[in-house]
Amino acid sequence: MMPSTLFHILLLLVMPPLLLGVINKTKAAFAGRVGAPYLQPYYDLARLFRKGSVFSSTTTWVFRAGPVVTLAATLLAALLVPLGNHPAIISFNGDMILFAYLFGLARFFTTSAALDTGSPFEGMGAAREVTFACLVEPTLFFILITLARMSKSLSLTPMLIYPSPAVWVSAGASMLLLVGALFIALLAENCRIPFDDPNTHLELTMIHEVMVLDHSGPAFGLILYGAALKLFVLGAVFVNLALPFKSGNLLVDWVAFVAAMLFLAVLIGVVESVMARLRLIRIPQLLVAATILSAFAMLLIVR
Amino acid sequence: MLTYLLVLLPLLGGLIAWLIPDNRVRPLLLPIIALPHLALSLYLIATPSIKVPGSWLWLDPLGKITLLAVSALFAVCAVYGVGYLAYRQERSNRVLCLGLLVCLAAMSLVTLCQHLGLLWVAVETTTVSMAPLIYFNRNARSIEATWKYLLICSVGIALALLGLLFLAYATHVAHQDATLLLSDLLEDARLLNRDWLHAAFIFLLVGYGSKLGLAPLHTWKPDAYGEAPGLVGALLAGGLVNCAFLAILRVYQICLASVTELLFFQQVLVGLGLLSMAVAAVFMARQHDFKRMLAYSSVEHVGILAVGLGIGKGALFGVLFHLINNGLTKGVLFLSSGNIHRSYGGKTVEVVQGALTRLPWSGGLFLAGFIAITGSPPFSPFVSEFSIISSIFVERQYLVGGLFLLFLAVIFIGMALTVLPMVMGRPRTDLEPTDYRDQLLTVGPPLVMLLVIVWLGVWPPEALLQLLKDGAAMLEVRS
Amino acid sequence: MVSLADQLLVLVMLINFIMLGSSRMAFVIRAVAAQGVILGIIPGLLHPFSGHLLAITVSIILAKGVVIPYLLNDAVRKAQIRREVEPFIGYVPTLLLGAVFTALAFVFAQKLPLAPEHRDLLFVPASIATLMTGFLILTTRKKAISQVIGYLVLENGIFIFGLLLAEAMPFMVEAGALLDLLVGIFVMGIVINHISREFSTVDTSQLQTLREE
Amino acid sequence: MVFVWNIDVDPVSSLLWAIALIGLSGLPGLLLKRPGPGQILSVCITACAALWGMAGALQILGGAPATRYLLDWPLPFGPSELSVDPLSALFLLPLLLAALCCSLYGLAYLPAAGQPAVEKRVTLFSGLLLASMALVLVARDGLLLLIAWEVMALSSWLLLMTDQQNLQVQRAGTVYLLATHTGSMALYVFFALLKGETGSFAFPAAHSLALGGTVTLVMLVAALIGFGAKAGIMPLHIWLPGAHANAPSHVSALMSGIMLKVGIYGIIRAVSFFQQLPVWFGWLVLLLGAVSAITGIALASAQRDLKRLLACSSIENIGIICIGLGMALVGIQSGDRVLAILGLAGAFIHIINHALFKPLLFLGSGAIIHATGTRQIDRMGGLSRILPRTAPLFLVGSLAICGLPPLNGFVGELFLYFGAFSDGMLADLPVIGFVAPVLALVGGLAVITFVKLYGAVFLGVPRDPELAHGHESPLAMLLPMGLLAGICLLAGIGAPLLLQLVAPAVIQYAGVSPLLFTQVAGAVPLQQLALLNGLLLAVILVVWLSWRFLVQRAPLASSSTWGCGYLAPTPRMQYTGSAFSELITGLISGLVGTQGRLSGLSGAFPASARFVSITTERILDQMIIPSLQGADWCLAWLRRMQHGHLHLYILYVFATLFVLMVWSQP
Repeated sequence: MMPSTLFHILLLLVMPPLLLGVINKTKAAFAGRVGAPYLQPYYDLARLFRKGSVFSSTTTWVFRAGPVVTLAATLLAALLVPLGNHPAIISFNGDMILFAYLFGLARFFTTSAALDTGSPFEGMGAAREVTFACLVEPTLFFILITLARMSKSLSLTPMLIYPSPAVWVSAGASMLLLVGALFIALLAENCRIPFDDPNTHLELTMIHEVMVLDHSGPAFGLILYGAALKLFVLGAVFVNLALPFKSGNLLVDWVAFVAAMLFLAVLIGVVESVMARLRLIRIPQLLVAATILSAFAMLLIVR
Repeated sequence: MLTYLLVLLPLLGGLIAWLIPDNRVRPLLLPIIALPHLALSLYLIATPSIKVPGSWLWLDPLGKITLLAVSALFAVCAVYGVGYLAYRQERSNRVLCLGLLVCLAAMSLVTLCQHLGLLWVAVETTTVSMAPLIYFNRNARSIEATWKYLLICSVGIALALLGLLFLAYATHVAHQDATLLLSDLLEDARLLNRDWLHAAFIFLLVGYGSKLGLAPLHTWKPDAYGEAPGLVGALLAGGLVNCAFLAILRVYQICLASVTELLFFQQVLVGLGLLSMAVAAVFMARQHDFKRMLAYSSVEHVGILAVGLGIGKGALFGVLFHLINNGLTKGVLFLSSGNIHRSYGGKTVEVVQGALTRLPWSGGLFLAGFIAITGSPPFSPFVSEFSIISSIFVERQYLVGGLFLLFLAVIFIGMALTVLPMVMGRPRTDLEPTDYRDQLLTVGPPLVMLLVIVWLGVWPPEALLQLLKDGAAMLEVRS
Repeated sequence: MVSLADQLLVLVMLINFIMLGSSRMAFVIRAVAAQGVILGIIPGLLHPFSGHLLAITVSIILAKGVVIPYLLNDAVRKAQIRREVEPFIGYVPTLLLGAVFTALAFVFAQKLPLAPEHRDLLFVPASIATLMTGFLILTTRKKAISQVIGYLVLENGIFIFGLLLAEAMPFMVEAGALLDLLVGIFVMGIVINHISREFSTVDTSQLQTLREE
Repeated sequence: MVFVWNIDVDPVSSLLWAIALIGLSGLPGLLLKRPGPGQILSVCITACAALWGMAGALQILGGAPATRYLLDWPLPFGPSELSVDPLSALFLLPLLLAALCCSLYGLAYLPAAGQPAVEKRVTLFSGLLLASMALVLVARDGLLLLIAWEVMALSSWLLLMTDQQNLQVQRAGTVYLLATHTGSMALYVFFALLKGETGSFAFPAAHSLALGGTVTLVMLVAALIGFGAKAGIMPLHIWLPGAHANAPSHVSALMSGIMLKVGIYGIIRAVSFFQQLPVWFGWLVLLLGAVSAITGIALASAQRDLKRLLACSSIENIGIICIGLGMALVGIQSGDRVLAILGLAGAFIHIINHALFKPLLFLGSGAIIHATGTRQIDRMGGLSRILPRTAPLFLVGSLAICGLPPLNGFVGELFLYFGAFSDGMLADLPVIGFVAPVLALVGGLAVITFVKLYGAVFLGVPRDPELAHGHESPLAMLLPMGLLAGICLLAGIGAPLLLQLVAPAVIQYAGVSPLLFTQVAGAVPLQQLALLNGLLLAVILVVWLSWRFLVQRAPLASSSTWGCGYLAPTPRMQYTGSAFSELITGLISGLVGTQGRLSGLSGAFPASARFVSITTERILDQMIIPSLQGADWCLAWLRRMQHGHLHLYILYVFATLFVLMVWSQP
């Protein structure tokens, strides 16, 4: 058991940037470019950690605390999710609520840090971030409560390990709705297209990227890494739901999980390549739609 | 006989007041008469009174309660009068002092009367003696008010007289020897002729009701209260109302004795009472003239008394207690509003603003009086009003109770919207304040009354409660 | 004797009509005085002679026949009241109304459960008719002075009913009532005086400054 | 007062003495000629009494026997009874704490030197307010409760009127007085009916009242209106924002942190009388709670007035409490003990929590106003420079009220989530399950609101240069805030303590065995939560240290904020609070509207134009005010009855006579 746990933690800490690499590679492929190497995000992080920092004279300790608390909260959240068939490091009844609220904490500090710069652009980004996240919350909880009802358990690990091909056969409709809703939530939470464009901070897409405009050096590194980690964590949740391949074997499960994650990354890359960004006004509508999907999923299993 | 002294003392005082030439000295006579009168009344109230069969004058508990309310109120007003009239040296106060004292005599007589005819005479006397007082300000508005007051009340009282005659005739038709002595009537009320009795009750109710100011017979009230000096207004609202209500109580006693009429009489009382409250509610809203507002508040409380009396049973105690509380609280309100009127030279909310800033004491008293009259603890009107309300619900009169509370709420809103802008905020700078300033003689008396109200509201003395219980016992149905 | 009283009562009712119909203030006042005097006489016809009775008779005649008319005339003179009565609605309609009311009074009186000895007397109808006349005058005449007169007539009507049971009303009460009436009229006279001074008219339809807007 | 002593000092008596002392604490000041000493004295008295009382309350919660005292006064309603059970003690505890903090705070916030005129008044009435609120909690019969209730309403109103010359204050005060007094009318009905049914005003034993359907319905509705109006449940909340915004801050703290809870207490107590509640009642409370929570926080997110925002968020928190309460009532009705326990525990814990962080925030807002002299959020900014101590305390409050770990706000909501999830997991028709998404939405909105608040007030640079030179508050103001913030943190990390506190009340009220309670509540992972909170702090520390390490290795520079190439940014270019919440306000415009007005932008060379936008509340502006206007119009028509024609007045008299004659004819 011990080595598996170690590998688990290692995977948590190491794999996230790889996802970004895969996504970018995919997009490059669609654009007909060679694209940056898969490990590019690692190089970026390393460089950023070596760089010096510039702090705006208007900022206070909140600005510095922002990335730190965000990363810490995300790390803790990461410990609560099972990876594939492997139970989470920490698991207890009700951990899903803590899971959701840890992201809330992270959001609070990211946006506060953004506001601390006193720049209109960052303020705009922060406003959009909190608003859209607020609209995602109900979706997340509908999904969670539906899973709780399916798996008759109140903890993430059993909830997320429960789905299996059998379940897909029995409750396929609601599972489909859940996966759809979750995918939308995933994209929105991680500020991917169609909600936001991670590559630019043009005015129309000023959400995540613009919030962190003023961060530099190690702090910015922490932010990038945190974002990647968040993608990884939510991705893991998604994978457990959408691709519930399980064999009793430890090794096989690990391989399956990693493969699934990479597939997810490719999927995101594909979406980002084929879809255009939504107009800002449309975003809330899409999010509400996701909420409705998840609510339907719940109704379907109640019936 | 001390009882007669109760009436003679003020009359004597009135005579002296008429003879005193000096305008400054004369007001001093008011407390000189009123305080002994109060002492005397307290003594008489404390001593158990023996009923002499066939006697016309003796104090029964109901009389005692009324006497207490009237005499206490008058004493306070008398002290206030000294301070007030010091500001009104521009005109002679001879008639005022005379009228006040005669009115006191008449009111004392009302509380003593056991003979309905004599009672009628006394009530009519209070009416007439009050008329010149309302006209104290000697201007077009006050004369109009006086005229309306005089005529409507006289007509009403005349109808009451007819009612009395019907009553006597009812005895006559029943082959008794016609009488108007209360005790006799109570004895053989069952034997009297129903129809005449019925007619008598209606006429008496309308007659004394117009004096009491039950809607729709209240039309003179806002005018008279609005134009009379605060001092007189207090006596109108706390003195005359109580006397008229005592008269109604006497009629009620007879109804009680003649079992058949009681139900109808109670229904009428509840109906008119609710109507009065409704009317008060309607006219309180958007009332710009705070003295007229007080008049409508008086209409409201008359209505409360009527409803309580109509409900009977547990409410009776509350009614009798409310009789006292209403009188005293109205005293506070009218006296303090008189001060405010003096200081601003106007009685509309457009003129009067920020009273708390200009007259901290009078403004505060007015505010406190407002809170008290709307039935908030720790003031005593809360106790009486709430006991009436609760017994309405105990009697399962849900509709009556609901309307009662509804009207109370509307009235509170209307009153608050008039009072609060008056006392709060900044005084208007474009209006010159008059030379009036708060001082002991004009602020002390209402303050004392307020303290009494708090006292009664928090820890009323046993003796008073006993008296009220006795009074209520006189009005309860004996089976 | 009693029949004589009845004829007097008829006279009283006629006077009611005169008051409703006449336009001259002075005349109306005289009519009221006459009515008062008649009412003063009637008790003497009903009851055996007694000190009580005499006192009542005298005081009533004095009050209603002499003092009050004097006060009214005095008020009229002091206030320089114009001689006309000035009704809201014309004389003829008031007369008709008066007639209707009187008729109703007779009908109503039939229904009342009177004591047997009063059954066929005019007292009750007369009193009701007079009452209603007073009410008519009170509500239809503009001048303050004529409202006082209306009040007087009202009182007279009540008094007529009172005649039925003079003994029920002890002297003291009678006297008190009369006294109050006197003082009341006196005060009213004064007030009228002031009204005419303030408004230079005693037309009470002018007295409307006090009302809710 | 004549207390019938039956044993020597016990918790209840010490509580009663504490209440009496607090109530009278203002009196010495009145007797003293010079303002100042009286205030200090009253603070000392209040503090000691509060500590003494808290000891008593804790004893009661610890299971000490509750003696009953008889107040035998001559009022014609029979003697009144006073006692303290765990439920009362639960509410008394935060009350006394708030008394301690707020009175100390007032010492510096309204210094006697500053306002000699109002100081005595405020001291006296805040003592009265505290005492009357406590009296409501310990009263065991309707009359005493009503009297205390009215005194509470009046004294709070008089405190609100401290600055009575200000027109805005005057308006708010008037609305408050009208609302509270009309609410009391409903209570009159409730207790009158109680008297009518039981024959006395004394509280009946719990679950002993078995009445007919109609009476029960009327009583329940009356209680809900009467107490709910004071608690600020949604449709009855109109008075709340104005009142809490315009009172002196430490009074707002009391009103918002404690007085609202007294209303909640009233509902809880009143409901406990009935043997059999109608099923719809629990659902109604739940629904009202949900509505209040969402609309309350939605309103808050749109406010520009610092204290109005806090006031509106109080509506939200009351809503959350009501959700828990409704959950519990539904549970009790349907015999679902688990739901009852979770709901009650959640409600009670949230009551305590809200009584911790809401006063903290109001006191903080007081410090801000003290420093800047304005309540307008959009004029502030960068205050954490001039208020270096207040800022972090305020941040703690903001995190706590958003229910974010590791602070205490999360604990109460956790229980509610558990209720929702367990229902959603097991019930065959999981309606209560929908509470979870609702709470989540509310939480998200709360984050928006308080990021906006904290960011716009403390972060960035001052938008209004004249606010730049304020000053930090004196120690007497910082100390209470620090205390409250500390307790918030402690209660958040040591969550099991909170459960300990509410356990007796829940057991008593839900009527369950302690064993069952420990089973159900034990299922809620408070220990793990405590551990994880610790872990979270540890991780933060680690990340922080590693970041420090990295930063110090490399050169450090400082410059102005990067303006995307724009070279002359001014403070007024910052994103204001209004702008921050504009996006969400647009989405919920059904509840709260912002009306903008752009003035004078015309011609080829427009002069300097200004854009004014105000926040309007739909319920007040579009439902209540129009109806009142309609009523007023009708009354105006009726008022023609008093037309001044004497003839017609006399006609009234005769008409009445006639009508009565006709009516009486059989």
